[in-house]
Amino acid sequence: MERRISQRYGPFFEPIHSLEREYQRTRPNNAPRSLVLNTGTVVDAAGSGYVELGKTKVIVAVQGPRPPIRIRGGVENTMNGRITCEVVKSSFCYYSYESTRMANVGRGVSEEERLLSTRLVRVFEPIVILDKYPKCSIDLYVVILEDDGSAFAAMTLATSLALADASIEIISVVSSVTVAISTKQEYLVDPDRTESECAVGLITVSLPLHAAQLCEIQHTGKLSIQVWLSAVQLAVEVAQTIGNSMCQFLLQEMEKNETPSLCS
Amino acid sequence: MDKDDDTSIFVSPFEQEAVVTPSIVKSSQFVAPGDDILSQESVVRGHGTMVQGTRLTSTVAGIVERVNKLVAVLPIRARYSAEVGDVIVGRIRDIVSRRWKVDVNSRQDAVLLLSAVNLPGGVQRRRTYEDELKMREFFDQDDLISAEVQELKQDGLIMLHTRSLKYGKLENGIFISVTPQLVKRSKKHFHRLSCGVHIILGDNGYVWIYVDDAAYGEDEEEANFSKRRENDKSNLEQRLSLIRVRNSICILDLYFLSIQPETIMLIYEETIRRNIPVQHMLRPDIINDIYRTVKNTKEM
Amino acid sequence: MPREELISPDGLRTDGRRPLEIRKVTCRMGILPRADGSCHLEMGNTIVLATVYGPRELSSRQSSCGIIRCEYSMASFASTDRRRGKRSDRNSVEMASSIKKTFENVLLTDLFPKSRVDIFIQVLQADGSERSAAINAVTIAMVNAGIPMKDLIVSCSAGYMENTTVMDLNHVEMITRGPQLTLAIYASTERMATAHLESKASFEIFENLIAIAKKGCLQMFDVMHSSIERYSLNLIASRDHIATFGSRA
Amino acid sequence: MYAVSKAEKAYLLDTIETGTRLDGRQLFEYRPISLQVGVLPSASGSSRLRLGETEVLVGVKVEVGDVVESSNDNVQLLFTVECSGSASADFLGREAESWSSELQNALESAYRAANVFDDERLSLVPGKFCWLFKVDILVLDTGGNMMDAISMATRTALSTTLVPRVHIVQSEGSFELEIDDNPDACDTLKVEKAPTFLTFSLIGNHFVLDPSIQEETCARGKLSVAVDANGDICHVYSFGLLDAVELSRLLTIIKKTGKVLLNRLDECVKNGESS
Amino acid sequence: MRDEPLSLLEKNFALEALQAGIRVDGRKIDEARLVNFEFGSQYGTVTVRLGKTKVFSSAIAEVVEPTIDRPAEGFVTFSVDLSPMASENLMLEYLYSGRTSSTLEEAAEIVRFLQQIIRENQAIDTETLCIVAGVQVWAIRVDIHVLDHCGNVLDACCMAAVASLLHMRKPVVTVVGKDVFIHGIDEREPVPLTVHHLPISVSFGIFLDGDLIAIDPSIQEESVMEGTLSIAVNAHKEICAFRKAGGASIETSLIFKNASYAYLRATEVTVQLEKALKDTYSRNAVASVKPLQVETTKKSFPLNEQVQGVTTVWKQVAKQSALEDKEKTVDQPNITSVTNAEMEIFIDDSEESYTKSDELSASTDSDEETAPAVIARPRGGKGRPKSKK
Repeated sequence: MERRISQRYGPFFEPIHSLEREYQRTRPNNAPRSLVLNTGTVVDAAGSGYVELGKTKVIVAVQGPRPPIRIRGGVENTMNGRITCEVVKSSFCYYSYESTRMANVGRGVSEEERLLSTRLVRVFEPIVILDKYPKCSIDLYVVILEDDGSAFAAMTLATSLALADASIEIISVVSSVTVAISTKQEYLVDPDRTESECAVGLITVSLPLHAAQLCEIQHTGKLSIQVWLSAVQLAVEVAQTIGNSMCQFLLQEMEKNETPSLCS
Repeated sequence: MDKDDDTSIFVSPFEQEAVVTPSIVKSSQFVAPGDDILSQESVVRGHGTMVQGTRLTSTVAGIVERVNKLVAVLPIRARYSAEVGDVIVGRIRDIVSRRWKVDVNSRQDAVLLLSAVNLPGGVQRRRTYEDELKMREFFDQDDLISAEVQELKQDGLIMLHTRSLKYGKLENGIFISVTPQLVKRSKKHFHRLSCGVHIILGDNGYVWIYVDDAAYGEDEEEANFSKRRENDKSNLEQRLSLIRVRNSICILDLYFLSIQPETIMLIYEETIRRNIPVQHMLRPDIINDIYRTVKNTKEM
Repeated sequence: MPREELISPDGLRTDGRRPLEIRKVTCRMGILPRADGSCHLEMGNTIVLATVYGPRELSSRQSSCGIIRCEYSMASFASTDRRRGKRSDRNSVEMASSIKKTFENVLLTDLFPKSRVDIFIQVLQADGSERSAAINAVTIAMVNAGIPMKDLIVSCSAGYMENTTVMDLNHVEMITRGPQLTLAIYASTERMATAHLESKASFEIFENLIAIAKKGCLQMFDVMHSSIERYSLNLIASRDHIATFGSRA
Repeated sequence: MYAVSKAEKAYLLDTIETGTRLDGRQLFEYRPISLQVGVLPSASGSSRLRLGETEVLVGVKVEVGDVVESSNDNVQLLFTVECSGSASADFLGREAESWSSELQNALESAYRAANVFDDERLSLVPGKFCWLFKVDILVLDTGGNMMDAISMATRTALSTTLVPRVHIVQSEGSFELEIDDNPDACDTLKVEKAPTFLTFSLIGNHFVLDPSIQEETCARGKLSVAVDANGDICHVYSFGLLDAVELSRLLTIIKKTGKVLLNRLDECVKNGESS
Repeated sequence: MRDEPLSLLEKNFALEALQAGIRVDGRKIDEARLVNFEFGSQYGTVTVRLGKTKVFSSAIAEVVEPTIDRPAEGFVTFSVDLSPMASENLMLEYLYSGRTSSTLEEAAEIVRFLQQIIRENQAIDTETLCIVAGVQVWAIRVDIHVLDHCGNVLDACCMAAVASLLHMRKPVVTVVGKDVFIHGIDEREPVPLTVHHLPISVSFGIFLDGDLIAIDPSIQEESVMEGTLSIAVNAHKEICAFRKAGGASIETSLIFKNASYAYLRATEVTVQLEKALKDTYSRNAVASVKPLQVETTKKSFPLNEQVQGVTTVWKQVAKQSALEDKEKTVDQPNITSVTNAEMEIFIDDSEESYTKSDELSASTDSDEETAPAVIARPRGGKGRPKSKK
């Protein structure tokens, strides 16, 4: 478990100057990258979702509800349904210098992957109506094909799609977005990898679309409360837009699927 | 910042070991495991003793108790060891075929058979298969119950029963666990304290502090909830005194003081007298103060 | 490599003790309220925390007598060179298994069938004689948990260096690789429960080591017994005191 | 696993509705904290902290290390969170692992963001040697709200850590470090910037500060925020459905409470040292 | 190997027999089982039989970096494989009693004991294992496999480890400047390790609540005994290790009696070990005249040695094919006793179709001078001898 976190301790958020100089954001600060949504990517799964946020690409497959494959020892109240999650980062999703260090093939579940899966389960536990699936397990399998920043947001979106695709009862579609605060105190919506690394603060917010509530917030970096709150505010607004387009997409998909049955 | 915030965080250095001046324990003999128990010949050896060659030795740390020829050593702190007729508070740990396994703070889980509970509609009714399926509805996993020890099996297995109206599922209260040796076995386990709070002092060291449900009548559960919510204001007083009882028991347990209705009320009243708000009762400095006062009360 | 002398001309050791003197032993019992028994034992600068849970339900397995499990681990900050004494490393496993076997025989396991007792030992600071400290701490934790046992097990180490036999070794004395023995005995019968000899010793030295370690054990016993007694009498006094008051009121 | 019956949970929820908790605390109140520093003579800095029933022990070791990769840091921090056997008895293997890595990660992230040791005095040879602070956290008892207990204990342990003076000898382009052997020639670390965590559990519709293990079991969400003495946010993690409006209200409370908490801790350490 | 876990009746019988002063297998209380050392054809391999208990051990030398604390010392490491293969029923018993980890524990204890008696007692001179201080040292790895678990595995393992170390040879090494040459077996006869003394472990079973102590318990007795007492003694009458891990308590006075028993037994075993070793050498001397004896070896495997047999045969075949290529060009002084380390170099060389003369001429390559110091890696086959210009 011991890990040198401090490889870039301290100035982790210190601007990587060369990168910053070369880098030029090509779209408005408050616009997310181009979003590609798809469902049914994985045929064998009960439901699946695919999301592209710029270069970040994530596939999520849902299996279940089904009886839990393994119940770890001990007495456990299994009356309620439960969500399990497995996140895998593809070995080629690491960029540049990191790739050599982190993508050692044949490793077990890395700490990062484990944390991501814990987070994803926590986002969806209040969203999925687990009472409806007693003694069942809903298993999420996530593959991050490419990580160019905002991977967790993409994961959340893809999981929403997959759950909807699997017709699992949820209280609402969950939308998610990452906002970075740059050294110039700009709010950069949906930052890519370079922007994330140069940021002084990085906030990921997930929220259910049809309730005025938040599912999950993760923030790293040092900010004053005011700045932080307005960043969250912005994230919520953008997430709602993204969520709406996701809903539209789902409706379209549904119509598409229904047409043949109507014809026949 | 205002004053309230100031007191809301209490940081203190670690308390040194609570120094209690040991009053001399008279007419009793302290033994640790392996120590000889001085005795005349022809004694009957009881719990906590063993014969090693020609010596009679203790197996636990405690005071030698002699009743006629019976010599026993009762451990000062240990897990609960059951006796028939004990009233206990237990937590359902598991449900297996036709029986509940109940955690009673003992060396193994106690067993409550489906045939040992009162079922709705007729005391002497046969236990059907439907009853077996409905076991979770009577007592679900993690539920707290009060029960009585019916029988001890050869290997120490504890059999419980709840065949009386006073036993059964516990609701509307707080649970707290204390050292079982602090609860003296007595005839009465269900107490109504003078402050209006009810407690069940389980012989196994599990204590249930509650308000009597009779006040609400036997309404539907949901109606009960909404009614409770309406009564929130008047309720708060009651809740606070419940919590004060809980914290009093905590203090007693912490200082290894005997837990009886009288002693609970002693602490309870002392904190009221000193105007200690209920949330500060567990602060180390205040506990210490209360303890000193209580101790001095006796010596006066 | 020349070492500084371990025994001064006056016959004093590096920490100022005489050869046949144990370090200052202090122990506190019942410090973790959620455990059945716990003991925080300091032998000089060696600090060990032993926790005992049980006897408690043994899930699913049948056994005619109780089962004991033991886990030994060293905190990463325990020694001067920061090393992680994982619970699974070989030395810890060996230590745990040896302690488990020591207590399997002294606990009256047939009194708690189908139950188990869990022992957890955490070395917080290692300054020699960790094995002894662990055994002593577990004994006290067992007493604290009220688990019936035949006798108190007390342990002490002894070593031979510079023509002197000394007891209760500290870290400096331990790394000399001289003959050293960790002995655990039953306090009242003085029978040997556990013994480990490290490095070779002639028969005479060995005999001597055993005798000295035994003396050390008995010194240790005095300290342990009196702290158990003090602790217990405190509790009894406390309990009975207010009980009489209660009944009078 | 900590067990709570339905009836207990219902009573807990109702009581929290009335603004009180089952141990008598108000919603935004900490349990009493007991603190002890310098508990481990062999460590450079150490502390033991008890928060209600939660108890942790922290040892800090100071070393000089090589700089890994290109970085200009004076200090590298290494955190490990370990659960002692006695505390982990109730945990199941893998869960305990992910649980401790989560704590570790949050702590790392907060300290990194707060840039705690941006101190000239700690400078060695930039790009070549740096200080290595190894912070080992041992959880002795788990009684809820591990995060806050760990962050408080870490901060106090660091605040009592002694860093030896080092003389840098430069010869032929290579550096040699001479560490002052004199035990008095040590500097204490400055930890004003070190953050502390404040954790809330979301029970029913209310947030409660410093949840006990029972409250954690009944909670449907959590909010954990790291703040420094200025009230700046260094790390946030929350899950469970919560109202956005509630968030800003909580943040003001966090700012205020955080400041008091940090003051109290510092005072206690100071008093402990002087006595 | 016994077929069934012991019944209560059998256990009681064993106990009663002990009480009466005899043991189930007919021995007396203070009578140990017969020991038999059988050295393998390779250096460092030995099979030890203690009654029916059978243990196979092999020692291998590797070149590694030394530790920072002791730059001028090599080291000896041990591994003990106590797989269920040794005794299926043992495993079953473990499963029934829910002590699956016991196997691990037992192996850990044996390894710890071995470390203690051999490493910490300096039975092997670790300083002579140094090649270049701070850079390269020999690491001797002793792998012990318990083939048949019929009681008192600890003693058998210790004897096997000691015998292995005594039998093994390490290749000769010459250091010229910064270059390290590891000489193949064809060049220089490998040398034995410097063994200071031979610690022999003798274990006793404790019965009847510590009142009866019997030497060398069999598996049947192990299931009824209440603890063990292991004493490692060498011929100089020094106690190298003493271990009593829990179990029934015993009178301290008994220990000295047992220590003298242990000493008697240890001298006996030492004599036997030395004799066995001598026999092997004389046999090997004969063997070297008739280099190929694969067929006979194959035949001589008894059935119950199958597991060991397969691997040995395989090695023999590999060696044979290697030898056949070499035979004509290389004068092989001692074919049947090549260490594992040497073996691989040997095979490698043949694969690369080197001959000795090739090698010598090839080593005058032009880039030899600029090449970095040869890093000796005998197992990788890269450590083939090179000579300087």
